[in-house]
Amino acid sequence: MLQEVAQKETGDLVINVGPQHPSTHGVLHLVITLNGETIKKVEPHLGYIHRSIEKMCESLSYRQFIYSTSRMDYLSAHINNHACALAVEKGLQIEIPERAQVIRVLMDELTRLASHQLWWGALAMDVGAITPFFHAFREREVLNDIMEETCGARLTMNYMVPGGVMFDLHPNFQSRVKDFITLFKSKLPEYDELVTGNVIFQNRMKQVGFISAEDAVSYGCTGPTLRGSGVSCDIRKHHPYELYDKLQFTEPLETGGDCWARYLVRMEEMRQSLHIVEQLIDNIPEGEFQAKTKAVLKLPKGEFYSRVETARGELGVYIVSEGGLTPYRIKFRSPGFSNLSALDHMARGQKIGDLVAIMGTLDLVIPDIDR
Amino acid sequence: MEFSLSAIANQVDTWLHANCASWLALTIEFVIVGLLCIALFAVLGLVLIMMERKVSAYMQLRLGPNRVGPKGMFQTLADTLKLLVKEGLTPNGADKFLFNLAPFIVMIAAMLVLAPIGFAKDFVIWDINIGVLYISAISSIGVIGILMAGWASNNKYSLLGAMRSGAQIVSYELSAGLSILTIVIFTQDMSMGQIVASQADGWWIWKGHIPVIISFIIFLIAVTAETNRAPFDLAEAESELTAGFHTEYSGMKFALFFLAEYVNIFIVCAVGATLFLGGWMPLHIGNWADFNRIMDYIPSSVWFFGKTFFLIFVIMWFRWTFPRLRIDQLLNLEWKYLLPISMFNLLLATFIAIQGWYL
Amino acid sequence: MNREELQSAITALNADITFEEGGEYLTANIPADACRDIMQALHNLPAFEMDYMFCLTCVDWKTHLTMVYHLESRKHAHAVVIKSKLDRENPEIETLSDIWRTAEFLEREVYDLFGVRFIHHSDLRRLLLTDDWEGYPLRKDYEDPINMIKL
Amino acid sequence: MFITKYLSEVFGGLRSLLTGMRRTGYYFTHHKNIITQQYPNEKPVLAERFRGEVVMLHDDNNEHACTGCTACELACPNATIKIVTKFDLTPEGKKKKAIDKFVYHLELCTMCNLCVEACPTGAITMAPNFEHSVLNRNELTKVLNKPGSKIREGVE
Repeated sequence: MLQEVAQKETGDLVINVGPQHPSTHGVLHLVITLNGETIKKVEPHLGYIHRSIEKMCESLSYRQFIYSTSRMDYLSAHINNHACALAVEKGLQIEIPERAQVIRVLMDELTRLASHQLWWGALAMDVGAITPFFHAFREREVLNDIMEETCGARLTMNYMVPGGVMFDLHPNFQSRVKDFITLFKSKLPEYDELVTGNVIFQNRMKQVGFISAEDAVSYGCTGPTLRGSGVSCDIRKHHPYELYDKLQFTEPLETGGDCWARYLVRMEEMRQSLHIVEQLIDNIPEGEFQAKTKAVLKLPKGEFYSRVETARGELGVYIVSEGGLTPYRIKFRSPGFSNLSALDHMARGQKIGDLVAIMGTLDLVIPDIDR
Repeated sequence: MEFSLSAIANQVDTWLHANCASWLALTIEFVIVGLLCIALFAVLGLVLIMMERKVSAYMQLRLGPNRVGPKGMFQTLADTLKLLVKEGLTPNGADKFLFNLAPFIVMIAAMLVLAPIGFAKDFVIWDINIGVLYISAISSIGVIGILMAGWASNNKYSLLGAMRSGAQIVSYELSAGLSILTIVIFTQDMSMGQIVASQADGWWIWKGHIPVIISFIIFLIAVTAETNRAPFDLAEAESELTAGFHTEYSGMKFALFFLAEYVNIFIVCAVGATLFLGGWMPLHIGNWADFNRIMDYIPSSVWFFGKTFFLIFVIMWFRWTFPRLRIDQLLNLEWKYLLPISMFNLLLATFIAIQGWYL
Repeated sequence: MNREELQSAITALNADITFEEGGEYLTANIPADACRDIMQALHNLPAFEMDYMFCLTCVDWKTHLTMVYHLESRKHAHAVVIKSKLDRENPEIETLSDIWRTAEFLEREVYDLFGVRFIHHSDLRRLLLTDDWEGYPLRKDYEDPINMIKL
Repeated sequence: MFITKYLSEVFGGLRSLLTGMRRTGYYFTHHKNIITQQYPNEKPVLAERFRGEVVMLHDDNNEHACTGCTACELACPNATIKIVTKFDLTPEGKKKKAIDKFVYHLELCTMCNLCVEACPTGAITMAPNFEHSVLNRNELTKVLNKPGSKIREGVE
């Protein structure tokens, strides 16, 4: 009661942003305390889309549980599945064929591209420009078609299985990806014309949502959020999996720590992903696409941790096995969860419009946070 | 015999005066004008919303509405019908009187500004001799309706949207007024009819040198802000405040707000066309007598609506290209850029006018 | 530091630390009451500089709970897993949210789903579930006849 | 200098805005870039691998390859498939296990393809169909084996 009176006296305005709000990209609920237009505090309330995937996985076998992880970060479904497959493979100690590795890396990078395209459109829409969203989806649609042709689904593919991938590549895959590369290279300058160069957009991004390198590391931010603060943290570089140590790509780093830096990092990541795809698309080795595995997978007793770089940051899959058919405990360290925890720090003292921009550049995917 | 709205108006006027007492004729004329205004509003709403949808669709690589009627032409009609039969909710904690009054205030303010605008040659409701002043005075009444709506909704989003709108319109009124003043300096008259008449030998945008071009750009920016259109749609800001001041409105009351937005766009663009692009004056080029005669054959109302719709298209083009500004940037733009530039521009215009460097 | 060096350096912090064989990362079991001191040392001492906590979770072993912390140093590029046994009936451990800010949310999640109470946590509330939720869903004996569908 | 910086800011900003407007203006006038698919009139072309629903393959003689081994039922993470078996009499008079009903709950299915992968005889497959909406939810529970169908000779 006293607190309420105190709040009334200070003139705080408390607003619920979400769970149904156009810019929270899902069912995120933020309670923001305002002083006029200035944000004093942001308090996320999570769980509106919590499905307890971790608990569900405890009753699913090692082949079955992978499909459910596509539903966490649905924009990088391939990469989520990849992380799970890697953890299971670590437990089984199997080597996967080179062709499967190449396919996995290709799919990962295409997914990253698709995810960043959606992010770009959604960010522009958050700051008020609606047209870029459609332009982003035009290219994303091409990628989705490629995915559909090879994996059989557009969003939740469940294509990576322990030991490799589920099917071989579609015969058209190579030519269509090459077409996509030419197309996307011609469209990227349009992205810059429409959004990057725009003076209003730059002003909305610059000096907004600053987070220093120390704070970002302390908050456990990963991916473009941390790279925007100038800390190198790409799992593909630091703990390479599959073929990433043999590939040529650079990790974009910006030192600004603000939304603009995060924006530039993601734009550069798109180019780098394109570069990786270009390196691999002509060099897909012949061979098996799946290693021979037993019909029923059993992991030895122990703990297995795999880390991959999703479009949003580091995804960790922690499997505790008791030697049974199902995982004893599984924990997904999702990138969005940690990135969200820094939201309050970034948004304090900024305007309401900035909160939207910050959420946009954090690229929050709510199912990834709630799991 | 060319098509002329003023001829029709004169015929009606003579007929009425011949057949009725003069007071009755005046009353009937009032009623006719009122009905025409409302009809214009309804038609404008349908046309402009359709236009906005098509413009946005083509810019966004879409087709836009294409199912209801030929090429989707009746889509807005169907939407209006839907809004008409929809339940108009009033939130529990709302101030009922103000809540219901607000959309009408916005609407009436938009309607009043129509008075001094010349739609065609000699076709104007009331060519008041301080027309420019009247327009800038009345057009700022609309914000009261918005503030009322935001406050009466008893919703924090609405309140924030309304406060933003208030700050915005108060600021941008300044530079809109100053850019209009440039034209007033050149014409030395505040009546809209006189301003149009002064452009018989060339529109101000052609013969007004640099100051008019600058003030035209400033005018476009300022009126975009005044009508709460993107990139200055902070009062609505659907990604921040869901729908701003009309979050709680539904049904017909929402439709009134929606309609008022488009009517306001029409009005400011009509004012812009009158001041800078010569109103209903046809395009004349120097002494190309043949060309000028052809241009004269086009009815003056077509010229007026053509210019107005061109400006409306430009404002829609803004909306579907640009991101939204933040509230402090919005005020910065006004106070740090537009206002100093338009003040300097005013000085320049005065200097040019004194020197008589225009035609 | 490589694994052996890390192991000996951590042993020097507290005598009660035991290490697990195998595993991808060096895994140390520490007593719960010394957790905070050890973690502080791991974070602050220049030899470790574990500035990045990349995972914090809990495992229900039916007889006890185990807190699992995954720590990494960005500078030295070494990682360690710290485990700490907790009493299942009355699980309590000192919070680490002031050392690693990310722990604030992760600890709230563990509190929510396992019921571990973090002492001195600034804002220990349910994170994912509603405030009046009963029970801790990720514990092995949790039953929910409505929301859990048994296959 | 302050004035030049101020003016270059203004003109740079205006130019960046005009570049954006040129791009949208280009698309406004070039209608061949329009990507709208008018769905019910224009059906999308689905890839042959598209996973829309599980179907059981029947040949012209109304025979399928399902032995009722329940491998798919076990592989399914969501209990989407229920196989009801019966005992047929073979011509020699022996009892032989066969499927009575292959019940498929489309409403539970996540199209993960694990059942198809698990099937040892290739009896089921994923079909590219996405128009699943029905008015009654019960219609989503389907029996995949056609009435009167039986197992193909030689499939064990």
